[in-house]
Amino acid sequence: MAERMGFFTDTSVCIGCKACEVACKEWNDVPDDGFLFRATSYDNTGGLGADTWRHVAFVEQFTRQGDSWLMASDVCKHCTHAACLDVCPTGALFRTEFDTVVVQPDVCNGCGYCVPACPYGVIDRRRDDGRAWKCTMCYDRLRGGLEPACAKACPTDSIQFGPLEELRARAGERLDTLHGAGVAEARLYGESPADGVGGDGAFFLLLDEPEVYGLPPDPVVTTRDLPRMWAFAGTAALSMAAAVALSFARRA
Amino acid sequence: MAREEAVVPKAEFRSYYGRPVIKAPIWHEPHMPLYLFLGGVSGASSMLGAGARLSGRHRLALSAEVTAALSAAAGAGLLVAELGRPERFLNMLRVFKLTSPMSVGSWILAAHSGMTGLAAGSAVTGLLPRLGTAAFAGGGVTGPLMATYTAVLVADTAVPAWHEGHRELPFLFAGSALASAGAAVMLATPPGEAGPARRAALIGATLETAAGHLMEHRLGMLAEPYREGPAGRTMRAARLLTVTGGALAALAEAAAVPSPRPRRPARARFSPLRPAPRAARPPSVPAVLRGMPAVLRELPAVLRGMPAQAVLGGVSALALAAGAVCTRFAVLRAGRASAEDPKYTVVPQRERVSARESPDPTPGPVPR
Amino acid sequence: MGLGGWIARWPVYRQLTGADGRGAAARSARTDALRPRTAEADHVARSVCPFCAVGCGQLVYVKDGRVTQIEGDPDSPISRGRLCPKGSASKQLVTRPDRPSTVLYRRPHGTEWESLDLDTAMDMIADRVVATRRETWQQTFDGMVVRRTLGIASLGGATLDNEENYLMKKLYTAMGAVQIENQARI
Amino acid sequence: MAECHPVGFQWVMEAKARGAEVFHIDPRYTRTSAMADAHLPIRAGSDIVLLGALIHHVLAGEHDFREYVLAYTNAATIVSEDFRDTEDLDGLFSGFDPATRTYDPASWAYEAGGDVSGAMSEGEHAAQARLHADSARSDQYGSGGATAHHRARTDPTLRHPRCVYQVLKRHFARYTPEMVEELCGIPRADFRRLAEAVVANSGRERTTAWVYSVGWTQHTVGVQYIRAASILQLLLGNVGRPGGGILALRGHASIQGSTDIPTLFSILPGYLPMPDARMHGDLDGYLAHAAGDTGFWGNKRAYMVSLLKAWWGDAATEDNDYCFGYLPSVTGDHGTYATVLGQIDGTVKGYFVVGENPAIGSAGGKAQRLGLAGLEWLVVRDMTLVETATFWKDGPELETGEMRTEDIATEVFFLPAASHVEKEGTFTQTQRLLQWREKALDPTGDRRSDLWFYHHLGKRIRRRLSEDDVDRPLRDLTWDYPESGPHDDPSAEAVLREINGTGPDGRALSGYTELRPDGSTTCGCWIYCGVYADEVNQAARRRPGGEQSPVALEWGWAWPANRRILYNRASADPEGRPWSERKAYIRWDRDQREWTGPDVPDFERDKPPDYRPPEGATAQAAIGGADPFIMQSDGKGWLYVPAGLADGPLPAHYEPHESPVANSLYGTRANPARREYRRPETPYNSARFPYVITTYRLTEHHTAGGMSRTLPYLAELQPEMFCEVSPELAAEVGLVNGGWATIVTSRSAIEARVLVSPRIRPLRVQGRTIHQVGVPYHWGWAGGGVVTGDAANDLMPIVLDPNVYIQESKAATCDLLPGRRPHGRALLDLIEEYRRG
Repeated sequence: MAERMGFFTDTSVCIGCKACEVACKEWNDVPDDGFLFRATSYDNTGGLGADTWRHVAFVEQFTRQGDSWLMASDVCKHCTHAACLDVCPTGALFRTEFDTVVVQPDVCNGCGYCVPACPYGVIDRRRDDGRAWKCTMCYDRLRGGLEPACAKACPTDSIQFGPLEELRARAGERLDTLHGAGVAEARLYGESPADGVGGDGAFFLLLDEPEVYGLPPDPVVTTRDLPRMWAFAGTAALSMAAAVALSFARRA
Repeated sequence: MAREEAVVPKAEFRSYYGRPVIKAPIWHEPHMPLYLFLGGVSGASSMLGAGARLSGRHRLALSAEVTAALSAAAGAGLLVAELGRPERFLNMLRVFKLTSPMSVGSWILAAHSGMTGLAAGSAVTGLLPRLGTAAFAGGGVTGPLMATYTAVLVADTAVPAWHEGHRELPFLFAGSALASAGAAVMLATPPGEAGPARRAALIGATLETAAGHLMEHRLGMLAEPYREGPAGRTMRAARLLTVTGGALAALAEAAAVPSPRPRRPARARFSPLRPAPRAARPPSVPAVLRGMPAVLRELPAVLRGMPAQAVLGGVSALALAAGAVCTRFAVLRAGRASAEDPKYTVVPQRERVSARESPDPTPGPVPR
Repeated sequence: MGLGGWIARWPVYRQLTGADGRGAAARSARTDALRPRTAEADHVARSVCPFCAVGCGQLVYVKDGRVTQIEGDPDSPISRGRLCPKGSASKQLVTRPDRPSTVLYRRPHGTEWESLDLDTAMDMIADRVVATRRETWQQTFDGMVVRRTLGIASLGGATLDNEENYLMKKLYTAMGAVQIENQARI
Repeated sequence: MAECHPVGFQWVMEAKARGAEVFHIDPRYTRTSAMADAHLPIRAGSDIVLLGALIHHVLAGEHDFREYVLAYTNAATIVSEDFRDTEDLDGLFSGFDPATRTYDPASWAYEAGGDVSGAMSEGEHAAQARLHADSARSDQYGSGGATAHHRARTDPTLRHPRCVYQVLKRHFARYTPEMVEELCGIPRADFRRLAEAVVANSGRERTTAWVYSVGWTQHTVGVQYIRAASILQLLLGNVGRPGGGILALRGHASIQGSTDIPTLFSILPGYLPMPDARMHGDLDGYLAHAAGDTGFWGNKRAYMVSLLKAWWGDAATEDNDYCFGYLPSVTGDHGTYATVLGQIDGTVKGYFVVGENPAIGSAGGKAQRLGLAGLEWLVVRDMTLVETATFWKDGPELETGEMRTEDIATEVFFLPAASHVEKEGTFTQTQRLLQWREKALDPTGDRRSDLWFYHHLGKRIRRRLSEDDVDRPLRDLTWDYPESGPHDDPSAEAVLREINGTGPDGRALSGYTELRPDGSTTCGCWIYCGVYADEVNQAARRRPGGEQSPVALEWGWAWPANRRILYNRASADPEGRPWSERKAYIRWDRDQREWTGPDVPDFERDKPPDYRPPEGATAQAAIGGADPFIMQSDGKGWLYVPAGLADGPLPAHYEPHESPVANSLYGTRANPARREYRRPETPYNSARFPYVITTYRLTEHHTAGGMSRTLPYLAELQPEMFCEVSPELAAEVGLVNGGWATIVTSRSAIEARVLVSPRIRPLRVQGRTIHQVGVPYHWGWAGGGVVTGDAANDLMPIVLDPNVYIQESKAATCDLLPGRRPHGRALLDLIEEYRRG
């Protein structure tokens, strides 16, 4: 396997231009996501979904402490322990040689299981198409030695692409720089291999709590509990068997 | 329930314009809940069938097997219809993944529907008896898996009300499966031979009710989706129906004359062409009513003269089946509701983070 | 593919032979064949973004007579390969299916568009220019020689090439039209 | 800048990462503000107060870069005693004629020095200035001539009460932080932070750059906004130095090119003026008034004759004035808004609209459409079916009953255009860099480039000519570009080569210094001369940025002469040494006796710093070795403009034409010289309109939307016309976030979705709250767009800056109503009611 590749999205330099959203769509032929004025700052695509693989969140915070307009480009996290991949029954989702998680559209049968499995609400089924779609980290481009379309387009290098270990180091330095500059609220999100998904292949530098950006504060891959679930289910199954046996037992 | 709600603190949390953090399950109504229901019916029925076969209750076995086969087939049909690309349903067998309850379930369903189909086919036609017997046995094994894997299926998601319910959901589904399978077999079997089905239904109803209560009790704030809104209404209907159905099943069972122990034929051979021996004539409704609490004596006059077991069993079966269907709808709706409100995702996670990061009970981390 | 081949590609079989069901075993043939479509381009044109005036470099990939991708030119010292959302949408600008491709004509007082041959349209426009110019020619104005027409005007966008602006100004000026304006005034 | 030039903004982010402090001054808190160290919300239309206060801060504290100011600006020059400032005349400068509402700039002149031989008589002076002002060409006036001569009297001590420095000091004395607070709505503390940062980041070791866009130009005092910034930057020594400057971020791919090679009524290629029948006459007469005799404009005959030779080739000879008489003459305002009124009045019969959408994109939308309906024929060339092409079919005036399709006599030709990848040619971007685009593929169907269109139209017109004199300019025109390809496309390289020009040997010239006044050279645009040097398309150079210095001289080609920073001689001190090593750029190499550095020196390479022009020298020879501003007749940066502006030698704050605020500074409320058109089609607002409205662009869209509303990928990002209002204003009017608002002016009423945001902050101005309404202008009713909406420009007035005739789109007044607007007759009734009120 090649080196693990990832995204580091440094939202402290995101200017909210949405080039990532468009570049992604142009490369991946993602259809438009509808034309809905949402009156949620400058965000009119709402969130990640089958037809939006990069999504820029806009958070207006005008308080006595100061004014800020947070912008952050969200994307599939390409989890180390990816629930979507774990639960996919067809093998449409698979882990690539770059340690990214990708849907094979020629395999996916649209069972929809990955959709509620994702702790970040990333993957979704496309209505008219019936299959599940999400960011592929431009798998085809990676195979040709190119960087993903979003990272390439990003005017301010808010989206950085590269070997994950390198990105983690760079992110750590950036965090130190910001903390040194008094930006106490800066924090990394998804960079730790110790988190509930084993660390994200696409992680972030945020300037507020993750839920402010629509991200879960402590995501856990659901399949972490799967052995226990099977155990409970097994017990329930045995209980059933016992109940049936009991039902056939001769009455006293 | 009201008491429990009172102890749940009012959730204070931050979110992105109130938008959900996770995606709600896209599975449709009625496809998904009916599949869950039918899977349960089929699984539990095949167990009843196996039990009946082992205990020589051929009529019961026939009903159970046919029920199991039909509901497996119908369930599989619904499952295929639920797919975004139904023509690709065979891709379900492209891989085998223990990490995917749906993959495991697909293999179970494939095996189970194959075996119940074979068993029922053999039972109905009398052809391929050995294969039929093997299939019977196999169905008895896949049955409980069939009935409970669906609980893992829903629990193995990021949907808070499902995932956090992963301990009780298998029991809820198991109970519901037993209740509904018992109910289905009761309906398809002469009352005199349906005793085990009734008993199974009764146990199932009890288990379902108990597991549901337990789950809601344990889930705390996450029980809200099971109690509020459309999911809550459906859940209450499910409870009512199940409890009623269970009670009626108990009544019916109480009214039942023990059937003579069926004689095991020298070679187990079962055919509708050779019906099982008729059970002794059950007591009439007035006879039953004499031993019943006063309230039940008020039963409508139309019931008079009908076999009490048949009426009670029928009503009970319908109630139980409806209850089981409602349970599945309620679970789906509760899951969806819990996914659509970011509160259920954020608050528990935030509490987890707080507990981990500081002894300070106030939510919210100290920025680094 | 024969049965054997089919089985060999069956992921479950590959799982049994040791491949990871969440990785290698699950790959389809299509996936194995994936390459960036830019690698298959017949040629790549070095271009410049048509939106704002930053002048970001673009690479235009063409395959079988169609634009298959437009993205930033990393060699550009101005843009370093980056593009904004508008620049990133350039392919759609060029390839969108509803982009008009034929001449449309509306006759005076007409209520609908009519189609018109390009050649005919060009001749008709030339006729009108010549006629209007003659009709509105001002040799003098207030006694001063002006040699112009105020009957023909032009308003150009600012995505016109320099060469285009040059021919426009040259032709208009030679024909005596002075109300020649563009977006820069706006 | 992050909003409209996101990729350019990467360099601001780079600068920020290196410690640059970024201030954003804008009525709205935008994506730029989000990245800035400070955002200063300002009332639209009050920028001169802010800039004036900064100038005042610099002068009062003597923070100016004195050596630079003394050596490179006209600070020491003494102004005529006839000059009266706004201080003296309550907001007017001397020379104002209330009848014509124009200035006679004679009194603004420098005090005459020893040689005034070339001076005009005063009457001549005033008439000339007026004629220039009358054709949006004040800049042409006085850029040479006696009044701005390099030998005016000076006082290097800067103590003379009439020296420019003292004039400035007096003029800006009332531009105080208190006034900033009162008029701009910027608190004093915020102003102080800005002023201190600007001063601290200027001087020998540091520079400050100002970046602006149409937020500064689309005003009735737009040119003076830029002038104010120029004064500040010259005082601080921030011009001609790396990291300095006043940077115009232009909004379109080649809008710079379209002024360099202008499709503009007032100028010819290379900023040569169009002949004006009222003053020019023949070539000599033209050249006498066209520009200065000293500085590089002194070569104007070479530039002009070479242009005429490029256009009329062998037909242009010395004997026939090089066909100068073939050029049509202007006699006043032929600008786009005057043209539209001419369409309404029936004088303009035919109209070419090429990649433009005035029905949506120009101010006074209704007047635009009435103009279109008044035409005999209309040719629209575009990549999409813009509203300008379809106004007769679906325009809003049909719904109100003001027009009926059957009544509209306009014959409309819509010709689909080739895209930027389907043709080759050059764009000139915002830093004057020409970049050649290769053609990726041929256009399909009837799509053609505009080069094809004009080339073939020209051929067809030339086939229809008579033998008479009227047609002679067209007959003699050089129009023989080689054709190739399936559509017989003319060669864009051949055109570019013609623009570059050729020498007596027929070879491409290397630079404008090779141009000759004797007809031996040709050149289609003198400032572009050199773009085809050595017969090589220099604009097509693509040496990767990573393989050359940051100045990247081998990427494309910048005019003039591939210089990347203009007037970069100023990056060195008068002796030619860098002001500081930290800010070193161009320096005089004593050993090699030449100017050297990472850029092409914007100076004669071998002119030593100690060069002093001899008596009577002309052109560049008249510019001293320590005078960096080589296009100026005196080589100096002008803090004070003795001639060349239509509305005063110094910037003065005037309120926008429509403003809810009185001018606290002067009795004169608005720019007295602003250009108004009092027409029923575009009336002006009364005092009934309480709110300030400002229009702008969004990152996700482009201008009137023809290139973005049509693209689903962009349209989905900003799918509906909206207005931005503060929570306070929303509460006052009863607007709800996500709901609808109706925005009313006396021109029209439009509806927009409401975006309530604290990013639009109500301002305290003159002790009361002033609300501003932000309106992007990307939407229109059709235009082939996947999203549609009302057009913001329908609201805006047609009132122009007197120097350049650009409309005031950035500040007007409006009223707001909750809910959607009425339709049909009811809409007209609503507007009528407001007009009466």
